[in-house]
Amino acid sequence: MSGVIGKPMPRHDAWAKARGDVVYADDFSLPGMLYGKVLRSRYPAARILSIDTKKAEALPGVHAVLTAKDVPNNETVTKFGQSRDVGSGFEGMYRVLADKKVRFMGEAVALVAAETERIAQEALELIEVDYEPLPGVFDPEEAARPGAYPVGESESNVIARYRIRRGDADEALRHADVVIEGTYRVPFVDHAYLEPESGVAWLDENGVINIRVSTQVIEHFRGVAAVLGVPHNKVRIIGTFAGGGFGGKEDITVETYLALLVRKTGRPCKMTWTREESILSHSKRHPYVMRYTTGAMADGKIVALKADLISDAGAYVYLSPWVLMYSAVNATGPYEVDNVDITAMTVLTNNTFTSANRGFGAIQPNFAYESQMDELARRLGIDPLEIRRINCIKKGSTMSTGWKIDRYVALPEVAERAREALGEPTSMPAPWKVGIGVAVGMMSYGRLMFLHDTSRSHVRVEMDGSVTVRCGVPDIGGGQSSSLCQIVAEELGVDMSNVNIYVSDTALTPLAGTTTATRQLYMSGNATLKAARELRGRLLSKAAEMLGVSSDRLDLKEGSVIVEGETRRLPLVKVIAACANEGQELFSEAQFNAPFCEVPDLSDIKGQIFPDFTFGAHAVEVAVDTETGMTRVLRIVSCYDVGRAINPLSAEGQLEGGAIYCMGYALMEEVVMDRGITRTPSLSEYLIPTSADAPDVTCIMLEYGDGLGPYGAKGLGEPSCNSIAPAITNAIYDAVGVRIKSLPATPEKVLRAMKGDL
Amino acid sequence: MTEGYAIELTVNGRQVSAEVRADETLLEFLRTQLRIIDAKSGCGKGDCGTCTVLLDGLPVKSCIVLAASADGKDVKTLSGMQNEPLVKALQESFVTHGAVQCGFCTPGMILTAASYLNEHKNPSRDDIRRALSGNLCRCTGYKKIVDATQAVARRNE
Amino acid sequence: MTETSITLTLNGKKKTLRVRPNELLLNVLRDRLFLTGAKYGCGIGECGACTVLIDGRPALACLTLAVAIDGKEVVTVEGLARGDELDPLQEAFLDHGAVQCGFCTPGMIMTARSLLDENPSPSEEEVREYIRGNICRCTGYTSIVSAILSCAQEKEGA
Amino acid sequence: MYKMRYAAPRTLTEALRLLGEEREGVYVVAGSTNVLPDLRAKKIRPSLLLSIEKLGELKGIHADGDVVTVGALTTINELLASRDIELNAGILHQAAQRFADPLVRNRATIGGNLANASPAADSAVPLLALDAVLDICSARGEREVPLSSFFTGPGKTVLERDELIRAVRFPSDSENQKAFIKFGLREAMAISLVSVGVELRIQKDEVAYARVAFGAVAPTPMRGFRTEEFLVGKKLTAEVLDEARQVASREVRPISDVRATESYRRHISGVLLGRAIKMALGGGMS
Repeated sequence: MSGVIGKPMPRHDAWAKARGDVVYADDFSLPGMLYGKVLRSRYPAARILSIDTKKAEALPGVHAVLTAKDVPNNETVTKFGQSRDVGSGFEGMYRVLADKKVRFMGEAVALVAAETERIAQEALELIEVDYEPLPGVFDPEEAARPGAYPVGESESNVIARYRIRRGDADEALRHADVVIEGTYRVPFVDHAYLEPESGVAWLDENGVINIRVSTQVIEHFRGVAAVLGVPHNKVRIIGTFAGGGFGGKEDITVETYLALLVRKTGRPCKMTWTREESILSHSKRHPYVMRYTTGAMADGKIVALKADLISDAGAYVYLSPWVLMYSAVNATGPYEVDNVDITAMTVLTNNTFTSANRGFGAIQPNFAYESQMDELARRLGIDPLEIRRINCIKKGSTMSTGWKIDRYVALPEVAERAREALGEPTSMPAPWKVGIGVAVGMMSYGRLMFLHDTSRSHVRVEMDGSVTVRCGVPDIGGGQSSSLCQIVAEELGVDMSNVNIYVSDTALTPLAGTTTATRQLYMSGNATLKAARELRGRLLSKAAEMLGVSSDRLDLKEGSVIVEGETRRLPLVKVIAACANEGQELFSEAQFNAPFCEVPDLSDIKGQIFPDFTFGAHAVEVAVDTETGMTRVLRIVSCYDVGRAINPLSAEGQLEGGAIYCMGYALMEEVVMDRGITRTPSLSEYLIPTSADAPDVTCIMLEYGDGLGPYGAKGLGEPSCNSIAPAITNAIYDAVGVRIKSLPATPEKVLRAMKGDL
Repeated sequence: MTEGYAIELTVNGRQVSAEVRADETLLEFLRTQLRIIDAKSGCGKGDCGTCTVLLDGLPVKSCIVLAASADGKDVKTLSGMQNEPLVKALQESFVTHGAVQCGFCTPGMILTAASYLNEHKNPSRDDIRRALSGNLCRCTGYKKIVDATQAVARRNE
Repeated sequence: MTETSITLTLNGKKKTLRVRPNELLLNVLRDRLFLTGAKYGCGIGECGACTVLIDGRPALACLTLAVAIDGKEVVTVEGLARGDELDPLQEAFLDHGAVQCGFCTPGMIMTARSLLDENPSPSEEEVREYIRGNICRCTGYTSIVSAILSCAQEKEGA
Repeated sequence: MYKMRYAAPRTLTEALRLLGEEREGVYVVAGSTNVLPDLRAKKIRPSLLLSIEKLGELKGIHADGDVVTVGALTTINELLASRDIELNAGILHQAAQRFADPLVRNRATIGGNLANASPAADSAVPLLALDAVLDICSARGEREVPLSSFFTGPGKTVLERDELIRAVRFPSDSENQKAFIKFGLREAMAISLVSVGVELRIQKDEVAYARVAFGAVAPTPMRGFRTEEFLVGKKLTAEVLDEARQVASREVRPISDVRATESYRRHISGVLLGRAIKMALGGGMS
C-alpha cells in the first residue's frame, strides 16, 4: 500500500489542463475534414410539408445535405448506456431528424457537410422547409388533459405515472395536529458547461465509423450503429476530456449526425454547436410542479406526507421516466414517515426536451420537502435542526418504498455540523436583513438497480514496474480517471506518476459504463480495485515464493515488496521479471456488478431501488436587500458524509462546485420558455454565477467509511448540489419572512413576496 | 481571396503574416489558421472568457476582437507563456490547490489571473473575485481558483 | 513565387486551383485535396506507388508538375469506384489476395486500369510487361497478375 | 456570396473620407465588443467594417481647467486608470467599475458604448448626469451635441451616416456631489436592470442644482428632468426624498422583458434614486 488514499493529490490530468495542452473535442482536426451543421426548426410545433435541398446541394463546397429520408433508421430507442432492455415504458422513441411533426423549436431538421463552417452555414440558409405551424401545448398539466394537442403522432402525452403508498396518508392527515400545504415550482435550467457539444468523426480502413466526442456516455456507439443499421462493432466512440457534462452530455448530441455525414461523404467531419444551439436544443433540467402536504403532531413527529409531482418532459421522452423515478423515490426525503402517498407523472409538451441534469430528479422534490420542513418547524415553534432530529431516517429505518435502509445514515449530524460551522449571523445595516437557512438532502449514487449496472477495468504492470490502466470511463472533469490511478497506485504500492491511464474508448478500453448517476468512483473504482487486487495477489504470491515467507506478511510499497517486521526489500521489477519468465499474466481485467433488482410495480413501487444514498446538508447565510429583493449569499457550509475521501481535493471540488452550481438554480438560473420559444438564448441572458457572485464554500467531510465504493467511499458528484436551494430559500425566510416557493428567487420575486403589488 | 485583409502581427513571440476575413474573430484566426488551441470557444460572444488572450499585454476576449484589429499587435496565448515565472507559478498553484476540474476555463482563467497579479501585489479575496469575474467556471464554484491565485499573490509580496 | 490558376477535371469533377510553378501533382492531391490514395514511395519515379491516370494514361504524380495538368483529366484511385460499387479490378484484387500491405495497390490498380482500357484481353506476358514500373514487395506479383487477368477474361467472355 | 470588407485608416481625415464615400452598409468599429455579437446574431449586415482603432486623434484624456475631454477611443479600463477621471468625474469612475467585466473593459470604448446607444449603456448614465457634450465630426465639418439630445431610440442616435464621435466633454466641477448605482442580476457581466446617476449641489441646505439620469428604463438612457425639477429648491428631508423616489418611479418609461417587469423597474428606479442621492451627499442628509 502506498498510502495515497485519503491524501489531497493533484490530479494526473491537472498539469496538462493548466498548460492548455488538453485536446478537447473541438481542438482536434483531421486532414480533409468537412464541417457539419444542423438546420433547426423555427417552430416549436409544426408539420413539415416539404423540404427542398437542391439549392443547398448546388452550393460549391457542399458535400452532403441529409434529411430524415436519408437516415437508415430514423426512429430508434433512447438508451443511455444500459445493456439491458428495461421495457416498462422507460425507453422512448429517439428520432434523429424531424419527420412528420416538428416537436420543439430547435429540433434538427436537416444536416449539411461542407468544406468550411461558413459554407455549411450558408447552405443551411439555402434549405427551404415548408412548415405548417400547429398550435402545440406548452404546459404539462394542460398536455395531460384529455383532448390536449398531441405532441407526437399516436402516443399519449403522458409518458409515465408512478405511485408510492405506505400506510394511509389521508387518514393520518385527519389526525395530524398541524398540516402544511404548498405548491412548489422549479424552472427549466441549462447545464451551461463551458464546452459546447462537439466531435470529429472519420471512417477508417475497416469501415468503422470513429467518433471522437465530448460525451458522458461512450456506450452510445450502440445507438449510433442502430441508426445506421450496421453492427455494433462498426462504430467506435472515443470520449475526449469533456469541458463539463453535468448530465447534458448524457444523451446523444453530435454523434449520430457526424456518423451520417461521414457515411455519406467518406470524409472526416467535425461538428461543434454554437452556444445558442446548445441552449436551444440540448436537454434541460425538468421543471416540476410539486404539490406537498405534510402532517405532523405537536411534538414535531411527521405522521403523513402526500406529494403530487408533475414534470415537463418536453418534446421527446429521453430520460424523463428515469428522472421521475428518482423524484418519486426521493419525494419523502430522508425522513421516516409511516403514511405516504406519492403520485408522479411526466408529460410531453412542445418545449425543448428535458433529461438528465446533475441531481437527476432528486433535487426538485428536495426543494419542496425541505421548504415544508422549515415551514413545519416555524409553525410548531421547533428549531429547524430539532425537527430533523425527530424525523430523519437512520440505519434500519423504513423508507417510503418499504425498504429498510441498511447502511449508516449521518443524519442529522451533517446538518448540525454545517449549522455549527456557520456560527453567529453577520450583522448588516438596513436595508439589508440577514438570515440563516439549513436544509438536508439525500441522493443515490450508482444507477437504479433494475438497470443491472456493471463496469470493467484492466490493470497491467510493465516490465519496469510502471502501470498501465485501461478503463472506458469518460472523464468529464470530476477527477473520474485520476481517482482510478490513485486506487491502482495504492494497491500496487507505486507512485501516482508511475500509473498511466487510457480511458473512454469503446474499441480499446473495457467498457466501464456511463459517467452519470454518480457511479464512476463506485462502479469503475470497484472494478479497478478488483483488478488491481487480483494482480497484487499474483505478484505477492510470487514474491512470497521468492522470499520464502508467507504472502500475508508482504506488502507493496514504493516499488518494492516489503516484509512485515523486516528490513528486507524485494524490488517489484524482480517479481515482475520472475512472473514474466514463468508466463504468468501481468495483467488483470475485472468486472464489478452493482446489486440488481427487477423493475418494480410502477403503480405501487416497493423495495430497494438504489444501491445506497449519500447524505449531506447545507447551511447558508444570506442577506436580503429589503428595498430591491436582491439576495446575496454571504456564506455556505457544505457538510457531507463522503464515506471515504479518496482524494480530498477532488471531493471538496465536488462539494464546492455543486453548491455554487445550484446556488445559481436557487437565485438566478432559468431557461425562459415562452410558448416553446427560448427567450434566454445565450450566456448573456442565461445567467450563471460569476466569481464575484460566489461566496467561499466551507466543506466539512465526515468519513464514516460505510459507502459501497472503494475503501468505503460514497459518491458526491450529484448529491453535492442537493439541499443548497432550499437552504437558501429557508434563509430568505429567516431574513425577511417570505417563503419563496418558485425558483429562481429573483430579486423581483422576493420583493413581490414581501410587498405584494409594487 | 478577394475579401482577405492582410495582417502582420506577433503571436506567441513569432512574426505572422496572414489574410483574414473582415469579420473573422481573433479566436477563429488563432484556432483555425494558426491551430493554437489553448484559447477555447465557449460562447462566441464575450459571455464566458474561455477565449482569453493577451493583446498588447492586456487580457481580452478574443471571440469579440476582430482578427484584423490585431494587425501590428502582439498576441499571447497561454501556450506562448509557459516560461513566464508568474504563469508557471499560477499553473502549479492551480494544480496543487485542485483549482482545475474539467479544465476548459483554465487557460483563460490563468491568463487573466497572471495579468491581474502583474499589476496588483496584495489583492484581497474579493479583489481576486472581481478581477476574475469575466471568466466563468462551472465546475469548481471558484473557491479553489481564488485560493490558488491568492497563494501566488502572497508568494509575490 | 507567383501562383498560376489551373483548371482540371478530377475524378469527374471540374476543379480550379492556384498552384505554385514548382508544385508537384502528388503534393497537390495529397496535401491540398486530401486524396491520399496515391502514395509517396520514392519521389523519383522508381516505384509507381503514386500512379494516377492523366487523360487516361498512367502517370507518376511525383514527377508531374501541377501546372502541367491544366485542362487535363485526372483520375485517382478514389475516382474508380462508383458509390459503394467497386471497380471490377478492385474486386479482383480482393478476390485474388493481390493486396498485402496495400501500399502499392492504388498505383498498381491505376496502371492495370489503363492497360485494360487499352487492351481488354492482354496475355500474362503483356500484363507483366505493363506493370513493371509498379513495384510490389509483398506479393511476388503472381496474385496481382492473376487478378488483372481475371478481369481481362471476364471482359472477353462478356 | 455576401462579402464584407475591412478598412483601418490611420488618419481621421482618411476615416471621414471613407465614411463619407460609402453610401450605406458601413459600420464603424472600435473595440468590436458590440459589433461581433451583432454580426453573430445577424442583427447587422455591413458591407464595410471601418475600424477607427488606429486614429490617434480619438485617444487620450485631458483635464484642462474646467473641462475634461475624453477621446472616443478611450477604453473603459483607461477611464478606470485615470486620476483625472477619478478626481473630476468620480461618477464615471464608479460606472466604469461596474461596466461588463474586466476583460471587456480592456476593449470597450466610451465612444463605442455611446454610439451603440443601448438603453442600458453604463457610461451614458453618468455622462448624462455630468451634462456631457459630444464632439462630432465628419468630412463636412464638426458639431457638438449635448448627450441629452444624442439618443433617439434603442440603437439609434442623431449621428449622421458620415459622422463619428470624436470626444466626450464635460465640466470638471468637483464642487458638485455625484453618485452612480447600477442594479443588475449578477455581480459581473450583467446588463443593468436599472442604473441611476445623480449630480447635486446643495446651497443653504437646499438643492441648488440637480442632474438625474437613468439607464435601462426607457428606449434610451434618459435624463430625469421631472425628478430634477422636483428636487431643485427643496430641502432634502426624508419626506422629500420619499416623494422624489415616487416622482422618479413615475417619470421612467420601462418595459417588461425576460429580466424584470415594468413595475419592478419603476420601483427600483425610485429606490436607486434615493440611494444615489444619499451616496452623493455622503451621509450629510438631514
